[in-house]
Amino acid sequence: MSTSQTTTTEHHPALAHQFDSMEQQQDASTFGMWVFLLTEIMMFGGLFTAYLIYRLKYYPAFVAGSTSISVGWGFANTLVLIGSSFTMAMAVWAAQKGYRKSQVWLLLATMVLGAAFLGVKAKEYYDKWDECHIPGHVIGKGFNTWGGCSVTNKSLGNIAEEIRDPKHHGNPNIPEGAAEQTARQTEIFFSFYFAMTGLHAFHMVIGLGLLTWLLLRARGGEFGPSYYTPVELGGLYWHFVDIVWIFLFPLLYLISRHQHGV
Amino acid sequence: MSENSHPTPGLYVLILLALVIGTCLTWGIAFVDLGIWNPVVALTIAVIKAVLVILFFMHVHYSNKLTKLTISAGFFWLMIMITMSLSDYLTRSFMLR
Amino acid sequence: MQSNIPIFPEQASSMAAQVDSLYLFLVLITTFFSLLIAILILIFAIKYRRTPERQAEQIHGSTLLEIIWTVIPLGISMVIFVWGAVIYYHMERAPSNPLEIYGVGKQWMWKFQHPNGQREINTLHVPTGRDVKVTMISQDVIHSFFVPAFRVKQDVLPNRYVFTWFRATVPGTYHLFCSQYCGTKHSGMVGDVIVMTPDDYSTWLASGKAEGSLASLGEKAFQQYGCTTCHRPDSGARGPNLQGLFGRPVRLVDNRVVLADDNYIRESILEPNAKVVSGFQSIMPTFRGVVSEDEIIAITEYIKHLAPQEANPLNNRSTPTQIRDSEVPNIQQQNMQQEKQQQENKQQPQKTPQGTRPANPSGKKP
Amino acid sequence: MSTATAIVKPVMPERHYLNDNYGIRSWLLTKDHKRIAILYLFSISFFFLLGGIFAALIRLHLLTPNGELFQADTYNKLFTMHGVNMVFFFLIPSVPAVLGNFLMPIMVGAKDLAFPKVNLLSWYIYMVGATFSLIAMVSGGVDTGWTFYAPLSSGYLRTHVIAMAVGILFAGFSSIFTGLNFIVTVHRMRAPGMTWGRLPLFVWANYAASLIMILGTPVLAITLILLALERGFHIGIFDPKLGGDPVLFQHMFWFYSHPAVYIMILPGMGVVSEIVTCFSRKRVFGYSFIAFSSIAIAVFGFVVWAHHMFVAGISVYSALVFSLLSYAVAIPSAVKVFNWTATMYKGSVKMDTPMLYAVAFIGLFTIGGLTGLFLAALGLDVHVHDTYFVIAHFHYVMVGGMVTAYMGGLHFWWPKLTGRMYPEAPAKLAAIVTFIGFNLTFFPQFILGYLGMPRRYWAYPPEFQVLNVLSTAGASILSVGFILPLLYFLYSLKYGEVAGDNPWQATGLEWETSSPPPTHNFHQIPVVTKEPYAYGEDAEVPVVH
Ligand code: HEA
Ligand code: HEA
Ligand code: HEC
Ligand code: CUA
Ligand SMILES: [Cu+2]
Repeated sequence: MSTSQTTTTEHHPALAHQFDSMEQQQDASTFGMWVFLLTEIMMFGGLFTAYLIYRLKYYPAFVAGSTSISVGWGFANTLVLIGSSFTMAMAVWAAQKGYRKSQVWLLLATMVLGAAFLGVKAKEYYDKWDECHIPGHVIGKGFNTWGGCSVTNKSLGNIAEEIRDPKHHGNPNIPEGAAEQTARQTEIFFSFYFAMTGLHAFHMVIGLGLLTWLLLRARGGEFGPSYYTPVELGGLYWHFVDIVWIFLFPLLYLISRHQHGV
Repeated sequence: MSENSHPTPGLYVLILLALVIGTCLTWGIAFVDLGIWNPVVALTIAVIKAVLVILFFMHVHYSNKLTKLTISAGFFWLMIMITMSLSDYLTRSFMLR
Repeated sequence: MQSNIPIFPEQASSMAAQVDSLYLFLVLITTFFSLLIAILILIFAIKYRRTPERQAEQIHGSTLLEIIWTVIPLGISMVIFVWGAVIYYHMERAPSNPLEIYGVGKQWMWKFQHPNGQREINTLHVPTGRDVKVTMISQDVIHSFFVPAFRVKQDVLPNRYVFTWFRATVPGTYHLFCSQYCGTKHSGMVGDVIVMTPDDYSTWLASGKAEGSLASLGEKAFQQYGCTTCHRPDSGARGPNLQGLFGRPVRLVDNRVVLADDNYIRESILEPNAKVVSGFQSIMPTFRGVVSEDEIIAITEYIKHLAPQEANPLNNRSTPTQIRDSEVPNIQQQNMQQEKQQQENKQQPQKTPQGTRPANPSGKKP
Repeated sequence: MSTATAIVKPVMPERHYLNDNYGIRSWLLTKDHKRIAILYLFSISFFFLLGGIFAALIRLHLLTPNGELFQADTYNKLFTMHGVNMVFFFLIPSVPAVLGNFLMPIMVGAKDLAFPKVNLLSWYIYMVGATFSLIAMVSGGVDTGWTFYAPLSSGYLRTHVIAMAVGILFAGFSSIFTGLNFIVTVHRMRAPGMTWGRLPLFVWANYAASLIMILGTPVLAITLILLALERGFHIGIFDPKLGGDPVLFQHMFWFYSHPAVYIMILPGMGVVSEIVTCFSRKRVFGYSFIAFSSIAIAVFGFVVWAHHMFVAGISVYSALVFSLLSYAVAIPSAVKVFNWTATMYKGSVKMDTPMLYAVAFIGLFTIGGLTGLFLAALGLDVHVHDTYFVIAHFHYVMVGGMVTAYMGGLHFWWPKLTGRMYPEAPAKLAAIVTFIGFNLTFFPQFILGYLGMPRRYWAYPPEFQVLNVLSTAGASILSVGFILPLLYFLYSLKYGEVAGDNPWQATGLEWETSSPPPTHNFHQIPVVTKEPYAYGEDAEVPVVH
């Protein structure tokens, strides 16, 4: 991130030598952050494009895969992340106004919510691990019952079973072979699920790192009306990560939910 | 940027409310069978939520033209990538025979 | 066959001349513009070379000139585009009533199967004067079927049939290259395309030791893998009757209508659940990893030949209505065409060597 | 303070960015864009030499048709590593990261780039990427081809594909950061009076290239990540065996890599615009058209990618659209070529080394670009796709175009970089040798390609040998043309004439500061009052500090 503003010069202690004024510096930094977010849009965009193409190609499998992840957790996490975006926006506001205490608390709240999000994500990942829904057959238990995961227990999220199980809003008339095949194709869904949420979570982790650093500086009282660019930039980044999730949630969790219920 | 005032906490709360409502709406509607419109509705709500975040949480509403242009360019390019890739996949079945 | 330093590859297909004329046109354009620029630069460099006396004359630009040199290249390039597009369209459109040959690419060889069951590796015999359609698939990575003398090239993809076609004109032996990098022996994945007169070709076909026509091989596989248990021609079988299936629209459970082509049949065998026929349960197991690409090709050929000579295929299908009325005329038309072609084939078996309908593989004896 | 007139012998400034500070730390932790440019200069030169050696081995091997020098696997590794090195580690950073880094802030009248730390970071990221790729090469090499097509790369090859992909990923991020820095600098750091209409064309060109860097490179990143994931964990994204789609890989790869070819030419075009005006002592013809054509190329460049896939099994309709758009991108290039030529008209033309390279660029780029039209023509591309015709096409634009422009720019700004002139006579010789060697190397490949010789062939039918021998002969001449500059540039560091601030009597802010410039570029931030390329208005530009 653009941290150049910490260099010391004659004017404001935070004014870097290559800038003429704090204004120019703030302008340039914010713009730089936006340009960086542009690259992020394209990076996630590549994944979204690929995702859309496979969703068209393997729609039933994507439905089955989507049904097997917990919409409840996904929903809760969306709210958590939106909340954290709110506290982040408030933190920027507080920094700009120079409210030192509330800055710190708001940043802390953002971090707590961010951590909560990652916690839920970890729980969801763990469930998938437990249910043998890790795509590929290199890490751990492999995928469903085909990657070497010897789970035959129905309660363990065997997608082929779920597709036919009325308890999971499945259709028992679907023959076993067919269900198995669809289940196998959900591996692609899970590849995308993990790639997309994984990349997203990776951004969250980086975001938490940034927030920690901001928190320390905010406690030191560095930010006020004349200089709050770092908080502003951190905010932009955090909100962006939030936006990605706003799209990930319906795309991954809500494919044809009405067919299968909660 | 800085020449304009940023939004107030009151506005932020409003936005938060809108976002929460949007999320609940997405969640609720997902269980209603709308045929092919399900994903469309879900994504429309998502776009609205994203726009709210961008405009207010990210202060774009209060920023200069350049920032607005930058963001539009980003989504425009994303659309190029998605539509032109899909143009191949969606027209393949009309292969000449 | 080659002169010392050849400039052009041989023209051995009906397409070659078309491609070459576009090429020559472009060579002309390129020469013209390159020379134009080079000569202008040379003239300016000499005529306006720096001397102590001469001062540069400051000219800022000219909108008229800018427009001219935007519009002229635009015009020229539109000509090139349309020309290229027309040729491409021609190349991508399957010919009617071609001689159908199947190809399988794998690291690092080409396998071809003729309709009468003749197989060859890294060589491909084709007759002159007949449209030949090569339908191909790869067993592993992407390869590319490239015959420079014919000016045809087509990437051969795993998991999907692609085709290319040509009409050879000059008998001879031509290079067949794999032009998509496919690993260590990419450059060894080469072969010969041997173009023969129709007579020689049918001689060659007959001389081969084919174990029976491709379709009959397919029939064997069809029985061997137990397809018959479900796909029996009588009504009441568990699976749809496959007679008359090929080339027709099929209605799926989700109400989509798809065309039953090679890719569809292959998918039905390997991925039966991807497209489930309306009125049926998806009980068909996958045969992925069980049947080989070659066998799938044979089975497909067999299914093609189930095109019923006997009766109207619509009645023959043991299925609930997969086809809506609106689609019927279309199908009847197709059937009529098919029948006509068959008759043509029967009428002139000497002229056209055994091709599309090798149910009676009896090449002309020399 | 010195005044650069013909009579007074110029002297080196006492303090400049090179002697401001000594010691390894002052280089490795520098935030000065000029020093970072020099760091880049060394790193990419290394990769150019490495790539050049691979090229020499390729050509040597192709002397005989039966593949006698190397094993097939070795040959496959050679062209892969040649392509990867040359594209990702040399050509993409060449003009932007060396000349651009050095000149962009000076040209817009700024003390540095907007984010000097990010700039240094980008060099370090580049070095990390370079290290990964070197590890991949040293530990056995990679044989995927620079295009990494799946499923070959993801499921079939047993070489260090992931290490190489990670290397390229890092190189990509380094170019993202460079592009980001340029964009912000151009928008936010211009000196007073430096309006958009007064920006040097070099800045416009690099700005356009930066747009591609930031919008395209992330897609390459995610593509390589998916490829590495598929390779590492056997998940099915591109491999049809696992349900994936190999054509999708090509879409994603070319979504970046086609625009990337414009990263590899636009900055070169910028260099040529500067040189042609300077050595014609004349205002550039059609300033705004050249400037906007750069942007047009960058934008249109994003919508033509599938012209690399005409025979890959894409939809016919899609192919038509992509072919049509490919012609749209050719038009702005045509506009540029004509404007450069017109700039020479009624000028006062001097054929010094940079100008020799510049006119060589115009000629070779024209041939290279026009042969691009062959490839964009659907029916014709079917025949020439993946043959040596494509190889010839892109070497004409990349070597004949960009490398030539880079060499020209290096000569043009060498006095600014080092304060000393290179020796003119050997430099001219090198330029001419390069031109001859280049054409001899790559022109025969057009014919080879049309004859049907496929690319990436370790062995080929004997009837192609004559043309291949010609090509190899040319390559040996070409390599002399590239080794010469290496020698006399080094020589000039010590023995070269002191250049003075403005040895070419050129316009532009970079010539108004001393050579080499002081650490903060200007002793005083300049105020721009003149139009760009105001040659002739006050022909002998007085030098102000
Ligand atoms: C610097 C790099 C560079 C540049 C600038 C270009 C420029 C162009 N390229 Fe090229 N290209 C590559 C690098 C580049 N290319 C590479 C590396 C590959 C191969 C990759 C691989 O497979 O490994 C490739 C491959 C490639 C292909 C795919 C070939 C194949 O694999 O089958 C195509 C197809 O359309 C193509 C087209 C073009 C076009 C239309 C332009 C245009 O932008 C050219 C525009 C320029 C002009 C037109 C000349 C100037 C104009 C005039 C003098 C006026 C007259 C003009 C008219 C009449 C229109 N290129
Ligand atoms: C930026 C780009 C760039 C540059 C500068 C070059 C430069 C050269 N390239 Fe390269 N080339 C590519 C990009 C580039 N290439 C790409 C992308 C491919 C495709 C790869 C693939 O298929 O995946 C390719 C492929 C390619 C092939 C095709 C291989 C094949 O398909 O089988 C050939 C064959 O002739 C070739 C030759 C050359 C030559 C002779 C040079 C010369 O211009 C190089 C001259 C430079 C030097 C020689 C270095 C200076 C001298 C020394 C270091 C001294 C040592 C030399 C000697 C002892 C002789 N290149
Ligand atoms: C267990 C029974 C069963 C077996 C064994 C079986 N199939 Fe099927 N097949 C079906 C059913 C049921 C359908 C219709 C549902 C569907 O499309 O999946 C079908 C559909 C098809 C279709 C698409 C038919 C259409 O009308 O569109 C083809 C082609 C096909 N099968 C070929 C084969 C081949 C070849 C084999 C042997 C290698 C085979 N089947 C083995 C049950 C079977
Ligand atoms: Cu098969 Cu190359
Ligand atoms: Cu391209």
